[in-house]
Amino acid sequence: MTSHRIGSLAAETLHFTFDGTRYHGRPGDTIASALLANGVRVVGRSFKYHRPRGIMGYGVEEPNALVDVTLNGITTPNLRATTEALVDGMIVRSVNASPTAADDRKGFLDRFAQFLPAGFYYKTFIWPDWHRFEPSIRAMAGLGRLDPRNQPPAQNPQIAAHCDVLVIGGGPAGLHAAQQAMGEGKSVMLVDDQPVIGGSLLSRSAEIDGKPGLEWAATVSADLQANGHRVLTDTTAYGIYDHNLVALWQRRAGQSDAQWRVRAKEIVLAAGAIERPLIFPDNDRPGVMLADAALSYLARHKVLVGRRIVLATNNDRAYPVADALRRAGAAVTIADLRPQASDGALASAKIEAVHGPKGVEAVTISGQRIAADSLLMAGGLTPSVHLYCQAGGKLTYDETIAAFVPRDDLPGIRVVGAAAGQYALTEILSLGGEPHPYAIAPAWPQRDAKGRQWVDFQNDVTVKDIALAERENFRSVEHLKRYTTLGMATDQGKTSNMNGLATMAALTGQTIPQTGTTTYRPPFVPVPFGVVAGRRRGEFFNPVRRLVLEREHRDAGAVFREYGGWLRPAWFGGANAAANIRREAIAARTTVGILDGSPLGKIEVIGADAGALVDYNSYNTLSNLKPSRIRYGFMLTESGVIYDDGVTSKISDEHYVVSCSSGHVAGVVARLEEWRQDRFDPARVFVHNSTPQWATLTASGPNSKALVAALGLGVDLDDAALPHMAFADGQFQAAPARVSRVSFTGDRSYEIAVPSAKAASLLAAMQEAGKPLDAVLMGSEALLLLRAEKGYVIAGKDTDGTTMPQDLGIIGPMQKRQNEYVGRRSLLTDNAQRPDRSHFVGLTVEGDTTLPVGAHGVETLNSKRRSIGFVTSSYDSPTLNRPIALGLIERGMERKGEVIDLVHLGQTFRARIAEPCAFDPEGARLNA
Amino acid sequence: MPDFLPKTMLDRGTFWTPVPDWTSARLHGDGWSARAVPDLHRVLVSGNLEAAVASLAPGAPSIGLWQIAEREIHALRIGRDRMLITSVEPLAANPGWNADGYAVSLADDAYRTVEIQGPKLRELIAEMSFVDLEGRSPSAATLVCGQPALLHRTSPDCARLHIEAPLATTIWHWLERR
Amino acid sequence: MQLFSCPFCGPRDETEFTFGGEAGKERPEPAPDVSAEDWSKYLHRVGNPRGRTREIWVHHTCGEYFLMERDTVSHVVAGTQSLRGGGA
Amino acid sequence: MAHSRTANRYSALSLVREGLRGHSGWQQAWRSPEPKAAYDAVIIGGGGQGLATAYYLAKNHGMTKVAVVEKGWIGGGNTGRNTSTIRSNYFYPESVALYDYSLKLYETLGKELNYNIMFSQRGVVTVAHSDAEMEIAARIVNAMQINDTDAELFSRDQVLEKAPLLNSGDQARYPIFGGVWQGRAGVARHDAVAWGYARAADGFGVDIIQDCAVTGFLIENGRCVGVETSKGEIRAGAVGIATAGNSGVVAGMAGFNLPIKSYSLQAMVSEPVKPCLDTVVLYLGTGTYLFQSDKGEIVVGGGIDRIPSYAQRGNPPVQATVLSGMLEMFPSFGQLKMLRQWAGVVDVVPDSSPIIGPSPVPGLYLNCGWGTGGFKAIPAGGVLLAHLMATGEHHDISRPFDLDRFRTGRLIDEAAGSGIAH
Repeated sequence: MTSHRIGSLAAETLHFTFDGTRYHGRPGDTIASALLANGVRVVGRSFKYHRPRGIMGYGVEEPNALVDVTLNGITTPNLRATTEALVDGMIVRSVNASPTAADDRKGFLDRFAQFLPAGFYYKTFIWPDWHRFEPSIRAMAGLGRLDPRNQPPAQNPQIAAHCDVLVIGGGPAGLHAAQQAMGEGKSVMLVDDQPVIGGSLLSRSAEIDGKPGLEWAATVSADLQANGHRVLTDTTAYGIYDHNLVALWQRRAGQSDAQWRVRAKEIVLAAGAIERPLIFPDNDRPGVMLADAALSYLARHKVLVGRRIVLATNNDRAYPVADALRRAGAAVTIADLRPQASDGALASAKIEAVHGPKGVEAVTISGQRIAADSLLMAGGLTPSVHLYCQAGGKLTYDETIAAFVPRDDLPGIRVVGAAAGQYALTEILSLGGEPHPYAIAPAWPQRDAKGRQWVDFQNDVTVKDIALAERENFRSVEHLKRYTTLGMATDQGKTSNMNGLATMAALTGQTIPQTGTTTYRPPFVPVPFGVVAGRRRGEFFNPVRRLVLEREHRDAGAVFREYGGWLRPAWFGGANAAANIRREAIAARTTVGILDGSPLGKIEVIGADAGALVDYNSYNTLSNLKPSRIRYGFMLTESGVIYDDGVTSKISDEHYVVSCSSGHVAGVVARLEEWRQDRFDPARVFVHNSTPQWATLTASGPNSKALVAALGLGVDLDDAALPHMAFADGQFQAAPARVSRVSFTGDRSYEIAVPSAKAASLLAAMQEAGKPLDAVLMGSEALLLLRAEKGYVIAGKDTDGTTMPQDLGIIGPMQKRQNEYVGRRSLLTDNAQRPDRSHFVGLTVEGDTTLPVGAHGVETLNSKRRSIGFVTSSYDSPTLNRPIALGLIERGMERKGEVIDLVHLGQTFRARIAEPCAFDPEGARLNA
Repeated sequence: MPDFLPKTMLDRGTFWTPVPDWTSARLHGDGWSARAVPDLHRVLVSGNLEAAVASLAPGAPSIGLWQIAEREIHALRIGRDRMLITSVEPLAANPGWNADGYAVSLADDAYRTVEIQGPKLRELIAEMSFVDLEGRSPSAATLVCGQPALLHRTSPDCARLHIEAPLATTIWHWLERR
Repeated sequence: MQLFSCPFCGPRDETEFTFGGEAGKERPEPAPDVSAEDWSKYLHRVGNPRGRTREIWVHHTCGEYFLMERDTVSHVVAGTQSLRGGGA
Repeated sequence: MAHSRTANRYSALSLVREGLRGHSGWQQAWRSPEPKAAYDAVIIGGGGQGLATAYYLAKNHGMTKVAVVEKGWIGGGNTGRNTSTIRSNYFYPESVALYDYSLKLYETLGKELNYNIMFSQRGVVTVAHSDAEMEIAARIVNAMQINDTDAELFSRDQVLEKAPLLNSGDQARYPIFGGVWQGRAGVARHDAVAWGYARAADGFGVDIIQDCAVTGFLIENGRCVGVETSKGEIRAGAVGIATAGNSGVVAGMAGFNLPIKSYSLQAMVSEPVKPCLDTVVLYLGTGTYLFQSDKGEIVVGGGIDRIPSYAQRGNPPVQATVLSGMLEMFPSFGQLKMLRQWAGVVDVVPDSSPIIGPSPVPGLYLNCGWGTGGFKAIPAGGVLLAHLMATGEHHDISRPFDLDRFRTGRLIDEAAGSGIAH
């Protein structure tokens, strides 16, 4: 064993397996720290070459240690071992390896690496066909394995927060900023992605305000919370969006993860920095690790990553790491790449080879082979500028620290600490005094680099791949990234981007700033889809509107469907749809059907200019109606297309009720409101959506008058007093009740609107009154059928997004109206006047075959078929005892009587073009 | 009807949780409780709001977002020229156009009112709406669980949501499953 | 998520708003006197500026249509104004 | 092919040969020349459409004195940002003629360009959730069959056979009733399409000029005779605009407006997983569509953001909508994480169909207005713009897509006809 836990093993109380072998860990471990504590070296395989890989980092930067974890029988793929807390009973499996990471069957692929350079797949698999190769390539690709049984419930809350200052990062810089803001009386929110506040203080010792660093951090955190400020640990700020909205991913013990959406007046980015790997041959061997990571495993988990360690560095930050490792009992050789090295370190060290395919055994440094079990890399720090760049910040290259740092603060965003390139506590805390030495000497790969040197570990991008990209002119950083896949792995290039840029710069002879940087896009770390999606799932995803009578309908045996955004009874009486719909339709023709029509829009237009507004919004003039009268009409779009149809009731010159189809209520209100504010005097006309206030129950059929009469609404139902297309106001149980004679079935009908609270009583009264009249409850499907028998159009079903009123044969207003209305000019365009427009017609089939909806009329010209329209509605009419259909057919109105061919999924039908109205064309039944 | 129609999915009533019995709807969460407020009277008024308040609800205060309404009759402000007058007593309102320049519609049943109270009220609301409660917006209208609603308080720890009646079930179920 | 300031309600999240079109369009009428070209321009042609733009928006929770000046690249909102005068 | 220079031929053999000598023999995929003073044709925009236009000018019309002027890096606009779906499941014959022609060209494009564009014809299924939507699906399938492209009306079982992980239970917000299937549809590697065309065009001698922004037009006697760029004036016999997302801005430089509004369209990918989804799936109910890339990532897209914008970034509300839609479709994808998220700027036209044809300025031609669907039309768009630029006349396929349709009102609005937005 190489890496191991220091001291007593008594605390190793958690059990887990990795690739089938049992191990132990302790509370506070991550999967990675536990694997290291058990001396596990190979934890996975690289994406392309299946190279054995070990743990390289400590946190989100980790490229190698991805695992599938099974807990309680449910597997989650692609978890990062370095950030996933160890839980008792975990079954951990390496990804991209079979049967185990240590003995992966596909390990042989590495021997073919020379034939699989960057972008090799663009150059081959062209013949005979990509499709031949794709399945096996797909099977090779992918990391972890999806578990079909793992279906996380939609329980992730999305939480809004507002504060004065949001501090991202709980290290010394972030804590300092939070402390200051609190002192200024501002409300503060501090977030950190680790389980414990402290940042670098968790692994590097320091003294602040006379206290040990960690104690100071705990005190500041406690102070913040005691003063009512929020401190969130295990919380990652993953994205900054427009207007400085910050999205956080919070991992909550025992609860679902949460998304926070934070709006702060000021954002302080104190996200720290990530150590860079060094580039040398075989730098991807298991046992090659970042120096900072080794220090963190030691300080936070008492795990020493090796006994004989080589520490390669190009800066001074590595020296305290070496000291700490030595104190813990390791033999450490410092290989300093710089010409000047401190006592005991090798100077001008050149790492020439790393030996040991499944774990470091020795390192050749400047020609000398040194036995070692670990090789640590300290290549300098890369500030975590992701969020700053997401917010549009521009970077500048700082030669002295060999890193890109934020150029300027952004409005409302300040970057502090290591994220801003300030690495010394003195600098961070504005303490004055000498900063700790850093003295980095960049060690970028050179043009003549030999051997395979990894830049992107997960995606297997080497210096040679970058050289190939350069040779082939994929020199722009974005081309480099896309061609080689550099930085596109699940670690999003946290350890590779800077080295990749520097390599390209060296190859092209440009400077690093000239080479440029790639775009930083959210999220900073991969975030569970469920956290981004939130709870708006299932019933909360596009929720339907509910009828006030839903409970009553359920009790009456309704089968529900969604119509126009409402949950409505489709029919009553259970599963046999066809029979029940037929039964209801027959009753509505022979006795009386009762329908809940509440979703139908009731939009009040009120005010001195009410008539002008409803006229402007309508194809038909409405203001010349007499009070208590109703008119049917269309609303058009400005493009002249039928938007909706419906009836408008005139109560007085200052008061109209516009009805519209249930799915169009919001749209019609918006249209009226827009024109009211934009075209009319907004003090003289108002629009109220009163749809939810009223419940509307319709009685339709020959017995409807008798039924309504029995309700005793106080309305004179005599046809002279209340003719078709008129309404009268009465009362039901001391509440207002409006009785309107409109019909969507073609039979005598009465719509009774009462306040919703009275709906249940009204329904009960109607059912009671209906008993002797053989009344039935009727759902939407029967209504749709009945209106089709009458050839009544349903906007959006029997019309499409091109249908204009003249296509329904309604040309009066277009020819006669003198004033402006919405869509008027569009009725005069070339297109509107085209002779070959599709018209709304009936289609009569010969025989008893019902036409399929969606079947197209066809015409064959020079043996080429052409669609001449399609069937929009089709039923087996119980009233007529034959099939009926409606459709939009080219020049249909001029071709009435003509027989056309229709096709549906290869079948051919024949039908005669007819009037849309198949039943009672004289309309006698409206008053029957 | 196509023969491959899945019979189990025919009735969408099985997918949608039935509407609650609003007369007795009550919920108890961790640090909060909710109930439906029955028997409130409401009228929707647009136009000359001053004249309307003077006539329909003399002295009723205009209540904006998250604002505390102390009286039992108040004018919940929706927009520049629109408000919902809410009262425990019936309101004597004539629907239609008033010569003083305002429009009136009956709205007793157009909304359902859900009252939520308790020490964890704010935490709960923060999951229901992204709006800045302290923003002193003069309009009580905002989005709650993605649906339009009027949001105000009657005391520091007691909020009321007035939701268009057909959408209230969604918000109630949201609370039920939190 | 953008934050727009309704001239009446104050700052609210973008989800409460709907884009209504470019500001400053005049509807050509009466219809019989309007050329096909002019009608097409009114219906379809838009400035679509990259940068500062003036637009009509509606705050649908309160129903207000208003004017907004903003930048289509940076998304910075310069200001909003009620169609009836009076700023945010 | 009349290559002006000797290019590497890509094949398994050449890959092995180069592998044995350290890949030192690969040539530039395309050169980076300085612009010449004049060309026969200049195309603004080095995306798929622009590069394809250059290629077809050379291949179909023998024009090789051609330059493509790109303000950034080629393929960096919507070509490199889209979700790479290729299909021709359209309703109107005009649309099918365009998109099916494109699909046919895609079917042989890898071989033609000697570049593996990884066109994977794994099929697209558009899922319907009610009887009413099944009727619309039938309307579309019948239209497609009449217009001679492949389409099937799928039953619920057929849909589930193609995508077994779909939410098939009673507790699905959007139950599966069936759908529209187009088996020839699929996905391709978007970058490869741009690079393949670039390499082939360069092989004909076309100059691809990157980092060269067009700042204005040279207009003489009312005719466009070239462009002003950050690298100087370039004169041209014909100028083509293929700058999706920026078409309105470029048109503005030439002094006219287009019926185009720019919006962001976002997309997201998951971390890679082993194969679990073999087709492209779109739900009418959620508006979310997705597929699994060859690398194993789930690639997800949905509707456009609702705010006109040139900012190439997404916003959380639409993300939440698209992803909650995805989880409604595939509840098990809730175990995956969002790895990357980005946005492109798309040209949105009133009828959501492209604008191809002469501009109001003689000598200047348009290829724009592709909305969210330009990638699938790259080969056809290239052929059509090349035809216009070389002959000054419409190709039969492009004629209905002329700008003039907004004056006549004869729009090609797929959503209007089929009830489904494309």
